[in-house]
Amino acid sequence: MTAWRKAQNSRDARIAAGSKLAQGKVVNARDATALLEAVIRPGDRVCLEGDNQKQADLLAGALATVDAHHVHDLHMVQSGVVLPEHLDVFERGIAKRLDYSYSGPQSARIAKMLFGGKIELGAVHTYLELFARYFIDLTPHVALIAAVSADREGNLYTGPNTEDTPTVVEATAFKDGVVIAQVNEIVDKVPRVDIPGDRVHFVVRADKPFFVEPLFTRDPAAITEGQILTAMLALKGIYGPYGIKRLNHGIGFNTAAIELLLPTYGERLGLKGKIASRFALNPHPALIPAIEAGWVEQIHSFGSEVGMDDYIRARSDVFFTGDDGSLRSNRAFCQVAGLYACDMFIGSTLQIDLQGNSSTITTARIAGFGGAPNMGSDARGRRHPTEPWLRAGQEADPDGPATLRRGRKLVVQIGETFGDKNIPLFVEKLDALILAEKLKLELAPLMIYADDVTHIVTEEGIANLLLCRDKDEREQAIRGVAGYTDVGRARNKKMVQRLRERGVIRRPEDLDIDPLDADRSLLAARSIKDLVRWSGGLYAPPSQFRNW
Amino acid sequence: MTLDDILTSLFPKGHDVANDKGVLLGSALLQSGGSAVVIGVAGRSPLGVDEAIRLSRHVLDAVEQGGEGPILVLVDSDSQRMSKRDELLGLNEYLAHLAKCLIYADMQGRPTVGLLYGHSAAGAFLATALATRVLVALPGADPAVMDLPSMSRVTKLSIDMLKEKAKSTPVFAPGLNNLAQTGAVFTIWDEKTSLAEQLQTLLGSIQGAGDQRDRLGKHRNGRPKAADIAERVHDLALQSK
Amino acid sequence: METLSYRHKAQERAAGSKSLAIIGVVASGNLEVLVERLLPDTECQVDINTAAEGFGAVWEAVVADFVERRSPGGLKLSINDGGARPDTVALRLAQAVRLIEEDDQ
Amino acid sequence: MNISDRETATVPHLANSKTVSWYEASARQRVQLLLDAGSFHEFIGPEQREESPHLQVFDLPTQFDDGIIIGRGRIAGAPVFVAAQEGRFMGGAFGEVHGAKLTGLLRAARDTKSVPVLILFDTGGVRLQEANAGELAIAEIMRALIEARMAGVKIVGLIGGRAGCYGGGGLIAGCCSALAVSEQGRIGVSGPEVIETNRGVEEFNSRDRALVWRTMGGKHRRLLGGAEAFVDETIQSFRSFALHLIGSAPVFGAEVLKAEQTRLEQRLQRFGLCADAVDIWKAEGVADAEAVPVMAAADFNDLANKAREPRYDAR
Repeated sequence: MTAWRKAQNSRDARIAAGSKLAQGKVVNARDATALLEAVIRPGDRVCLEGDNQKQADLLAGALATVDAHHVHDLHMVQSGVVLPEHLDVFERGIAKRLDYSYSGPQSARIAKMLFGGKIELGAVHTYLELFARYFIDLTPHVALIAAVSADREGNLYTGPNTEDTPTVVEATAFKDGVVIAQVNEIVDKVPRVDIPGDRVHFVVRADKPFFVEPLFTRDPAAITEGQILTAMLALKGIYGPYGIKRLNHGIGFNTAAIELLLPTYGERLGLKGKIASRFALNPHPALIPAIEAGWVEQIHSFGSEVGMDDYIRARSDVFFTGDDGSLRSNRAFCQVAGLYACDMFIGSTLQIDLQGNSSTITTARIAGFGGAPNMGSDARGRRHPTEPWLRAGQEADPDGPATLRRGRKLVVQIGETFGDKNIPLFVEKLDALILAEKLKLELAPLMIYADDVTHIVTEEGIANLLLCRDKDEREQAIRGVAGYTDVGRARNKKMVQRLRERGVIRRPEDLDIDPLDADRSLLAARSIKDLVRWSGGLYAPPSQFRNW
Repeated sequence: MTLDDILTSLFPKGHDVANDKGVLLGSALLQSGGSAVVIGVAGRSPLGVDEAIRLSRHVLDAVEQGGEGPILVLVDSDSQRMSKRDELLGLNEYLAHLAKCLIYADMQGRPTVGLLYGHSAAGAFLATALATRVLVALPGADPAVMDLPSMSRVTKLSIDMLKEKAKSTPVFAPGLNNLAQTGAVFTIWDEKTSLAEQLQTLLGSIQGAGDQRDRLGKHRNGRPKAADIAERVHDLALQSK
Repeated sequence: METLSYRHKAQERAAGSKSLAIIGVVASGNLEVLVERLLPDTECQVDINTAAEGFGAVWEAVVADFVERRSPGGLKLSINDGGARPDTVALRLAQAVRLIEEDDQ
Repeated sequence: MNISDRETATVPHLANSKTVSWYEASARQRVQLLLDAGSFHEFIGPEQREESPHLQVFDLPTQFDDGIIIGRGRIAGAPVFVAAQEGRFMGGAFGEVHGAKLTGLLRAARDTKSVPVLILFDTGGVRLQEANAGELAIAEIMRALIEARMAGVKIVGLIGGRAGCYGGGGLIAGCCSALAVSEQGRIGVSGPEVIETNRGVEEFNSRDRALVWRTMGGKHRRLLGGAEAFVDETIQSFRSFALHLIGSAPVFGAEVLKAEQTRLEQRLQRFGLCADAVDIWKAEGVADAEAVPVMAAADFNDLANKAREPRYDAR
């Protein structure tokens, strides 16, 4: 006879054990470790939030200090491995296995621990992929989440950084898991209910607000002439001709330069209203001038950005906001939006190989993918037509019957041929492959697969890979924009010239762009202070970005 | 030599120089007759706003009272005081003001003599010893514009490597001889003979000519280019219209 | 430090009448280019003093492309380099020629 | 040869003194746009290749002008000497040649007894790799500067570059007849990183840029009396204040020094116990002291002009 309701009984027992430390649902911060020891069982799958931006830092600290005799062999399932505590739990033997998406600041340590065998790696996922698995085979037993405030019933207000929380709670609470939230304050009534209280079992009041990193702030003062040139090429050679209105931008300086050129160079090209009006994008401060100049109609966001709260509140025409006026972000929905409802992804990477595979992984750093692979891939389930999508599809398959032909999302890799410290962007063999060999991985951790990439933009020009008809053409198109890197200098000059004649490669002069016009005076804002001015004083940049 | 030894040897006829937590203020009778005003920094103390303002007050009062006696600046200091408070209050103005007072006094016929008898560095050095007409040193002095560990941090060269390089050029390395070679230190006194006599000789030799340190640095092969460049610019500027 | 020097035949004399110009600063990843009109009209010389050693082949390629694209006849270009990327070098060379080609005031 | 007006921005129609930011401009652009068009004449320009003889010891690249541009030009028709430091080359630091060029210029100004000098500071202080020569150069500059002022020459410092004005540069600035500073301009002796390295992050967190700027930045220096003029960041603004200060700065002498002594003593009495710049501004009677950092230039100048500091005759 099968015993049913096992999971429910187990959850009830965990909650009963935890309740001894609680008044109603509220637990003191100093009892957080004891609470986790009472609720978590050896071998549990635990989601420790762990997002791209916001961090349940108090609960992370509490988990890292539990007694490893009682709590061990945990399987961590979280999108972001960001805080040192996220790896301390492996160091201390509390956790054993890891499935994750992104590990920005911990990328070097995670690489070291993988090589040292301290972590049993499931997989490095894309965000949507990990979220999907929360509902199939990686459902958490316990979720440790972060919110701004809670009432005594456990209703949560997440503030602008809602991010992963609804997804994590959905998967945990409705599958007999326990949800524990850390909050900055307990209030009588939350400003808006982001998570209903019946899905939250314990609330821990933290002594200080949860940590959020300003990941999406790019100081315009650091944008170089080379980045401006690539931005000019992208606007004139891709945004304009395809008429890209719905898109996602990566977080690098090249895309920040594009954002800052919209009200100046973009205006001069007569592109206002024709491009860049609807975004799946975090509230990038660099986009403020374009928003103020009337370019942007709508933005849906994965998370928020430090210092943008008042600006977003005042520009609710553009952003998604709650009744309380603050941003409502949602990583899962925004990733879906970026995958299905955008016609272009444009972003930078660290390495591109001869076929166009790209990766941000080096042998010393395993940064994970975050959202780029979802944005930067063709959605095979897409069925609605748009002009850029159809045109890209036609370029890829000019002879196919129009009504049966799939469109293509534009996936654009933008960057300068040499990066920081003169490290070449183009390589014969990706570090990701070397890493896969060393760690005996079944899959090399690629960010964007070659067959999804449609264009590569460097200061030397644009390579349109949709127009390449075979492997050789593709390789030479890539070499043809690879500048003075080893890959670039090994080009077949004649073939590159033929590709240029066919428009597969387009140089600045082919687009009537003089590289000497790529000047910082083209930027709508040249400093963080300029962004503050554009925002009418509504943008309040964090201290590390100020020089006043 | 201790500070007391130095003062005794410099002023055998007597002095009232007091050391208040590293700030030296007072006057002294000269062996040759007449008197000298004395200021200084002792005990390797840092020079901050509170100290600098007392030193400049003493110099200004001396100028106000008139007379022709020299002003002695005795230095065994740290660098400027590195603190939030000193910077907040405008330390650069206090140090510049002290230097201005010393240079002004000298130009008003009160020859300024620096005596470096210990350490000094950076801004403190500029505002005191290097703001005098003529700087002399005692053999044990160990000035360091920049210390080797900091230099090692910035240049990413090992201290051993820096020491090796210092052998071929005096231009960056700490130490009295290196600094003397660049022309900053006019002469190094003999501590075994009377400092009073050496001071008297020095005062007798001071002439009204301008800043000679760059010439001295060229002569001693410590600064190969400074004097000529300054002179060329000077001449070009005066010829230009 | 490494010093490199390249001399090329140029198709045409660089335009303009200025005798010299300078662009850029020596900093990490940046360089300065001093351009002087000192050579016969069909000659061009580029002298380089660089902090990044072992990139001779790249410099050679950058300079050759530069001479082909800009035809800087009569010019001597002197470079102090703080380890700039090749694209920055190419940009500064082009900027230097544009400056010396401007009309003299 | 007129080399400095050869470096224009690469988009000529955009490069004029009203639009180009002082902070962003190179030293050559600053000189070119600060002075009357075409009036600048450089002494020992880059084509002379008078580079530092000491950097090769450290395997470091040199710059043809050793990071400072020296010359003569006109501002509103009147002759001026100009020195401009390039803050991006070795942090604008003083080396042997760099310093000697300024020394020579100041000695010449002294001998003219009249031609004013504009010093465009952009420096972290002494150049480490030639520390002894750099330190001594600064001492010589201070001496030459005071001699020139004694001879009746006005010397105006302009501060608003990336490197700020630190170390010995801060002392030289303190010797000038008058200073104009922009919001980005910082004046000090010990830089933020130096204080943090020596005294710990609790004493001074160099990465807290708001703290750095309210302790050493242009607005604080103006409110404290460490600079006469606060200018917005365009070169045009620096130009008009430079002209104004050449006219208004005091002639140097005993009275000035006594007044400065009093001014600095009173500052210690009034603000010596303040823990933060905001406390000083409050003590000065600034109504909304917290809002000073975000205040626009014009509003800030209204406020600063009402405050008691500085006294123009006291430097």
